[in-house]
Amino acid sequence: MKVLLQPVIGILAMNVPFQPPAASTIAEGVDRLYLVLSGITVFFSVLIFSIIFVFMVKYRRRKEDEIPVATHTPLLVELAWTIIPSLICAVLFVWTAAIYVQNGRPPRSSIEVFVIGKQWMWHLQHPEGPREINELHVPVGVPIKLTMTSQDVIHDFYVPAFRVKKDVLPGRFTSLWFEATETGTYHLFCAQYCGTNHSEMIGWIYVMSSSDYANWLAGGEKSESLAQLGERLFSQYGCDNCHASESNARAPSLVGVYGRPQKFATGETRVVDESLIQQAILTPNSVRLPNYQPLMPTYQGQIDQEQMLELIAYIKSLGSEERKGQ
Amino acid sequence: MSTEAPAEPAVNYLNASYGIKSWLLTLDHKRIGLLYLATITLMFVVGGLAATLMRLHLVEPQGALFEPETYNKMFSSHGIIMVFFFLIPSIPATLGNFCIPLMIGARDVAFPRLNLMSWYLFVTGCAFVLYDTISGGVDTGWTFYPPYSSLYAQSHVVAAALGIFIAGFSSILTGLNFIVTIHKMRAPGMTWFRLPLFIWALYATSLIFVLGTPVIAVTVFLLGLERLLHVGIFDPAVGGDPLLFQHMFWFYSHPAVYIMILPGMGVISELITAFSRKKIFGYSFVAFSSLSIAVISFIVWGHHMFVTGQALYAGLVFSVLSFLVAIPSAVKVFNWTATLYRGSISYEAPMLYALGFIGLFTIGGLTGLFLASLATDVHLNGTYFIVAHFHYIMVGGAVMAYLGGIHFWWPKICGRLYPDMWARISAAIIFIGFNLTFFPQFMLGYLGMPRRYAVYAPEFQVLNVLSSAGASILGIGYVIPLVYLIWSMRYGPIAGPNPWKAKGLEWTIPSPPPTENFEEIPIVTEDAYNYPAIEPHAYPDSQGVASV
Amino acid sequence: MAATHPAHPPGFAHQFETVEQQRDAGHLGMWIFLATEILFFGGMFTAYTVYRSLHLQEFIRGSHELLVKFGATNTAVLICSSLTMALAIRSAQTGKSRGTVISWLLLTWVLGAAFLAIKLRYEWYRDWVEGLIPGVSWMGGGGHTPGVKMFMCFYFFMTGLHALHMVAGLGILTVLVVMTARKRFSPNYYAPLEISGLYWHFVDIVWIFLFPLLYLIGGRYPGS
Amino acid sequence: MVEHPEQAADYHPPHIVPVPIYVAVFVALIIFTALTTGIAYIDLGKWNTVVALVIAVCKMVLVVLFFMHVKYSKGLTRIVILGAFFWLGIMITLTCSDELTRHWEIVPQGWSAGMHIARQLF
Ligand code: HEA
Ligand code: HEA
Ligand code: HEC
Ligand code: CUA
Ligand SMILES: [Cu+2]
Repeated sequence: MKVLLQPVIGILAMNVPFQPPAASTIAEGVDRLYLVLSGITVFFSVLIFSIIFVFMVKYRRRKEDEIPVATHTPLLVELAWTIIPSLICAVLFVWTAAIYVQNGRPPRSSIEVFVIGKQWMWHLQHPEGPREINELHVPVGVPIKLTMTSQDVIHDFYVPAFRVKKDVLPGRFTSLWFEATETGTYHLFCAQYCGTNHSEMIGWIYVMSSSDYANWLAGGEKSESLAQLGERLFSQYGCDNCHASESNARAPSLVGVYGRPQKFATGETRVVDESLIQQAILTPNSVRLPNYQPLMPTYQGQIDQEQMLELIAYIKSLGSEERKGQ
Repeated sequence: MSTEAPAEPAVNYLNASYGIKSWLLTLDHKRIGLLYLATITLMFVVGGLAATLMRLHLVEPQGALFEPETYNKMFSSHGIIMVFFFLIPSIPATLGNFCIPLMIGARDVAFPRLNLMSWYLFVTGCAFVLYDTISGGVDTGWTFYPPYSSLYAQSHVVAAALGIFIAGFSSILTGLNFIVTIHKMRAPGMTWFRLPLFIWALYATSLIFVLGTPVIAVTVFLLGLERLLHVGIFDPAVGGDPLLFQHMFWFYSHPAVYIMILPGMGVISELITAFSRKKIFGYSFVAFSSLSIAVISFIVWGHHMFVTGQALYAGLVFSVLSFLVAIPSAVKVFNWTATLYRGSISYEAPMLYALGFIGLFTIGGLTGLFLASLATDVHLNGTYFIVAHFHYIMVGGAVMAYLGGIHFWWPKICGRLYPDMWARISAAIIFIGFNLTFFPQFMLGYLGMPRRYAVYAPEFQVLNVLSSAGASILGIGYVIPLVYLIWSMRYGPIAGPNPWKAKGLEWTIPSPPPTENFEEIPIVTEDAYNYPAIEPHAYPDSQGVASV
Repeated sequence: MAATHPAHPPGFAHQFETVEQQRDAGHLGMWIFLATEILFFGGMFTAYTVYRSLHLQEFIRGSHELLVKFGATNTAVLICSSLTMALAIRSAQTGKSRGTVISWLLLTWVLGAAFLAIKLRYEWYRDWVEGLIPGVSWMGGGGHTPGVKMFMCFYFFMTGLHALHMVAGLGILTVLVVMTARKRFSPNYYAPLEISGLYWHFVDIVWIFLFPLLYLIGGRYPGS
Repeated sequence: MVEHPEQAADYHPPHIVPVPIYVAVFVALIIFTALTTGIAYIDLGKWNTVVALVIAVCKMVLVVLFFMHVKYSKGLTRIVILGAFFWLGIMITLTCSDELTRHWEIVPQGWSAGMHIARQLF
C-alpha cells in the first residue's frame, strides 16, 4: 500500500526532480540544447495532436453515406514540410556538433587520472599517488582528464551531473574529461551492461574545494592507506587470480561481501565480519561456501597480522558502497 | 458497391480442408499468415510477461523480486523475444502474408513453398529461444556485446544466437518472396503507382530484410564460433576488436528498427484513408518516403556508438545522417494528418489505433533527435531515455499499428466482426497505460538513471513506481483484445465482404476469401484510395462536408 | 485466361498466370537470394578487411602458411566447373539429348567434388596435422602471434562457409541429374537448371575473391 | 486484353549464348588465374594487392556477364546486383571510416599490463 501511495505523495511534495544537478562546464551547453530539443518536441507533438483533435471533431462522419470534399496535393505544401524540418535539423546538427567537438578536447592543463574498470568496480589512480575504489575525489574548477581502460568487458564511465560518459574498453584506452563547477557528491554509474552486478558498479565523485582537496591528498592517505596496502597484497598473494570477478566462477567475488549475511555449506548463516574474513584466509575449509569447489589454499604462516589487517581493510573497502550511499 | 446481404461464403480458405495436417502443410498464404499470427502472439505473451515481471521488480530501488542475475536474464529475453521474434515478423509475416496477394490481385505469393518453409524456420528459431529461456536464460541484453557475451557470460548465449540465426533466414525468405511477388504478381493494370501504400511499405521493408539480415546472421555466427572455440575474433586479448561486433550488429539492427516501423506506417496509410474516406494526401511522397527511409536507414548505424570512442569524423557523419532519416518520417506524419482534412472521419477501433500511432510515433521519433544529436546523446546514451524512446516507437507506434491492422483486417481474416465497443475501450486503456508506463522513463533517463539496472538509486523510485503502475494498466489493455478477438472467431456477427466500405482489391472478394482468392483475376483501372469525393469548387461555401 | 487454364504445362504452378511470369519470378528470386549471399559473405569480408588492416604483417605471415599451388589449382577446377555448368544449361536450352545434359551435369559434379577433395586432403588435413587450426588443433608456438591465429580463423571460416555452399551445390546438381533423367526439362522449361546455374557461378565467384585475399596476401616473392 | 505490367515491356525470349563465347570466357578466366598467381611472385610492393583485386574483379565481371547471362538480361537483374555490391560497399566503407581512423593505443595485455603502463605514466 505504501508503495502505491508513494508516487502520489512524491508528486504532491514535488519530490520528483526534473533535472539532474548540473555541475560541470559542459552541463550548461548540453542542457540548453536539451531544452531546445524538448521545445521542438513539445511544439510538434502538440501541433500534431491538436490538428488531429480538431479534424476529428470538425470532420467527423455525420451521415453514413456522406461524401467528403476532395483535397488536392499542392507541391508547395509538400515542399514546405520537407524543407522546414530539414532546416531545423541542419541547425540542430551544427549546434550539437559544435558542442561535441568543443567538448572532445581536454584542455592542456588537465590533471590526469587513470581509471580501470573491472567487473564490477572502478579503480582510480591519482597522479599524486592515492588510489581509490569506486570513488573519486577531485578539486573544483580544475579540468580532469580520465584515461580509462578495462580489465575484462566493456564498461562505461558515466557521471550524470557532469553530462559526460565514455565507454571503457578492454585492450584499449579511451579518455574523458570534465571540469567540475560545484562542490558536492555526485553519482558515478556504469552505463554499459557488463554482467551480473552491472547495476552495482557504481560509486561517487566528490568534488571538493581546492583547499579541501589538498587536505584530502595530504591527510586522506593515512586513513586509506591500509586498504591500499591491502590491495597490493591482494594481488601480490594472487588472491585476485581467483577473486577477480564473479565470471570465473571459481571463487566468489568479494565486492560487497563485508557486512552481508552469508550462507555456508554447512547450512549456517553468518554475517561476514573481520574475524570471518581472517578465518577464511587462514583456514578456508572451515568456511566452505555452497556452489564452490574447495580451491582456496590456506595462507597460514604466510600472512602476518599486519598484513591480515590490511587485507581486511581492503576487503571492507570493496563493500563500502552502502555506507557511502546513505 | 457491396450491397449484397452479409453472408459467409460456403467454401473459403478456412473451411476448405480440415485437420492439423491441412494447416501444417498448407501452401496458402492466408493460412501461413495465421500460423504466424499464432506463433507471434505466443512470443508476445512470453516477452510481455517478462516485461511485467521486470516492472514489478523495479518498484523498489533494491529490487523487489529477483537477484540481479535473474533480472538481467529477464530484460535480455524480453528484448530478444520482442525484437527478433515478435516485432520484426509481426506485421510483415502476418498481415503482409495475408494481404499482399489480396491487395495486388494475385492468387498467392510467388513462392508458396518458401513461404511455408520460412514459417518452419521461424518456429525453429522460436523453439531455440524458448528452450534457452526455460533452461537458464541468456543475460547479455539483446545487443550481445562481446567480450561479455563471447567470453564472460555464463548463460546460454549460443542457443539464443542460433535461434536468431535461424529466424534470420526466415526473414530473408519472407523478404525475398515479397519482393518477387510485388514485382511479378500484380494484377493487370495494377501499376506501381496504383499500389496501396501498405504494399510500398512492405516492399521497402523487404529490401531491408534481404540486404540487412544476412549480416546479422554472419555476425551471430562469428560470435557463436568465438564463444565455442575461443579463437579471438572479438576478444581484445588476442588482437580482436569488440567494437567491430558493434559495427556489424548495428549495420543490421539499425535498419531492423525500420523493419519494425515501416510496415506499421503502411498500415496507418490504409487505416487513415479507409476511415476518413479520402484519397491519401501526397501519395507519391508517402510512397517514396518509405523507400528513402529504407535506404538511408543503412547508413546511420554509427549513432549507437557515439560514446564508444568512435572517431570524431565518423561520429559527425553518422549524426548528420541520423538527422536526415527523420525527414521522410516527418513527411509521412504530415501527409497522414493532412489526409484527415475535409474527410469523413469515423472512429472505429482501428482508427483510434491509427490516430494513437501518429501521436506516439511523433513523440518517439522526435526524441530520437535527442539521440541523433551528439552532445545530448553523450548524456542520454545507456539511460532510460533510450528505453523510453524506443518503446514510444515500438510499442506506441509499431504495436499500435499492428493492433490497428489486426482489427482492420480481422473481418477479412475470419469473416466476423468483433465487439467494437470493447475494442475502443481497450484502445483507450492501452493509450493511457502506455503513456503512464513510458513517459516517466524519459524523465528518469534525463535524470541519469542507467538502463539494465537491477537495483537503482533511491531518488529514482517515484518515477519507477509510476512506470510500473502504467505497465499493469497496459497489460490489462492487451488482454482485452486477446479475449474478444478469440471470442469473435466463433460468435462475432458475420462481417460481409466489406464492412468498412473501404477501397482496395481485398475488400472486393468474400470474407473469408476463397483459397484461390479471386475467381477471376481482376483488372485494375483506378488509383488506390479512389473514394468518391466532391470537387471543392462545386460547393464554394461548404464547410468541407457535403452529403449526397 | 485465369481460372480456365487448359492443361498445365510441366512444372507450372497454380499461382502464376503465364509460364514467362513464372520463369521471371524464379530468376528474380534467385538473384535476390544471391544478393543476400553477397551480404552474407560480405559480413565476413568486412571483418576480414578490418583485421587485415590492423594486423597486416601477421596476416602476411599467416598467408604464407597456405599452399598457393592448391589454391590456384582449385581456382582452375572451379572455373572449369562453371564452364561445364554453362554448357549443361545450353544443351538443355537447345534441346540436346538428355544424355548430353546429364553428362555435362555429372562433369560439373565431379569437378565440384574434386575441388572439395583437394581442399580436404591436401589443405585442411595438412593444416590439421601441422596444428594450424585454431580451436581444434593449434600449436601456438613457432611465432604464431594472435594476428596469425586470427588470419587462420578467417581462412577456415571463409573457406569453410564456401565449402558448405559447394556441398549444397553438389546436392542441387544431384537433384538436377535426377530431374533431367525423369524428362522434366525441355527447351521450353528448364528454369531449375538455369537458376541452379546462377547459384553455382556465384559460388565460383566467391572463390575467385577468396583465392587472392587468402593465399596471396603480401605476395609470394622472395623476401615478402 | 491487358498484359501484366512488367511482362509486356520486359519479356525477352531466353538468349542462347554461342559455345565459342563460353570457351573464350573460360580461356580468359584461366589466363587471369595464371596471371594473378604469377604476379604474386613478383615484388610490386603495395600494388600486389591492388593488381590481385583488379584481376579478381575482372574475372567476376566475366562470369557475371556471360556465364550468368547478365549481358543479355534486363534492367531489374542488374539493379539487384549493383544494389547488393553498393550495400556491401556501404558496410565496408563506413565501418572502416571508424575502425581505421581511431587513434588509440593498444594496451598490451590485461590488468597488470594496464597497471604497468599506469605506473610509467606517473
Ligand atoms: C522501430 C524502432 C525505431 C525507430 C523507427 C527509431 C527511429 C529513430 N531513432 Fe531510434 N532506437 C530504437 C528504435 C527505433 N528508433 C531502438 C530499439 C534503440 C536502442 C537500441 C539499444 O541500444 O538497445 C534506438 C536508439 C537510437 C539511438 C542511439 C542512442 C544511443 O544508444 O546512444 C539514436 C541516435 O541517434 C536513435 C535515433 C533515432 C532517430 C533519429 C529516429 C528517426 O527515424 C525518427 C524520425 C521521426 C520523427 C522525427 C518524428 C516525426 C516528425 C515530425 C512530426 C516532424 C518534425 C520533425 C522534425 C523537426 C525533424 N535511436
Ligand atoms: C517490440 C518490442 C518491445 C515491446 C512490445 C516491449 C514492451 C514492453 N517493455 Fe520493453 N524492451 C524492448 C522491446 C520491447 N518492449 C527492448 C528491445 C528492450 C531492451 C532490452 C535490453 O536492454 O537488452 C526493452 C527493455 C525494457 C525495459 C528496460 C529494462 C532495463 O533496461 O533494465 C523495460 C522497463 O520498464 C521494458 C518494459 C516494457 C513493458 C512494460 C512493455 C509492455 O508494453 C509489455 C506489455 C505486454 C504484456 C503485458 C503482455 C500481454 C498480456 C498478457 C500476457 C496478459 C498477462 C499480463 C498481465 C495481466 C499484466 N522494456
Ligand atoms: C585458488 C583460488 C583462491 C585463492 C588464490 C584465494 N581464494 Fe579466497 N576463496 C576461494 C574460494 C573457492 C572460496 C569459497 C570458500 C570455499 O568454498 O572454500 C574463497 C573464499 C574466500 C573468502 C570468504 C568469502 C565469503 O563470501 O565468505 C575470503 C574472505 C577470501 N576467500 C579471501 C581470500 C584472500 C584474502 C586471498 C589471498 C590472500 C584468497 N582468498 C585467495 C578461492 C581462492
Ligand atoms: Cu560495468 Cu556495467
Ligand atoms: Cu539506430
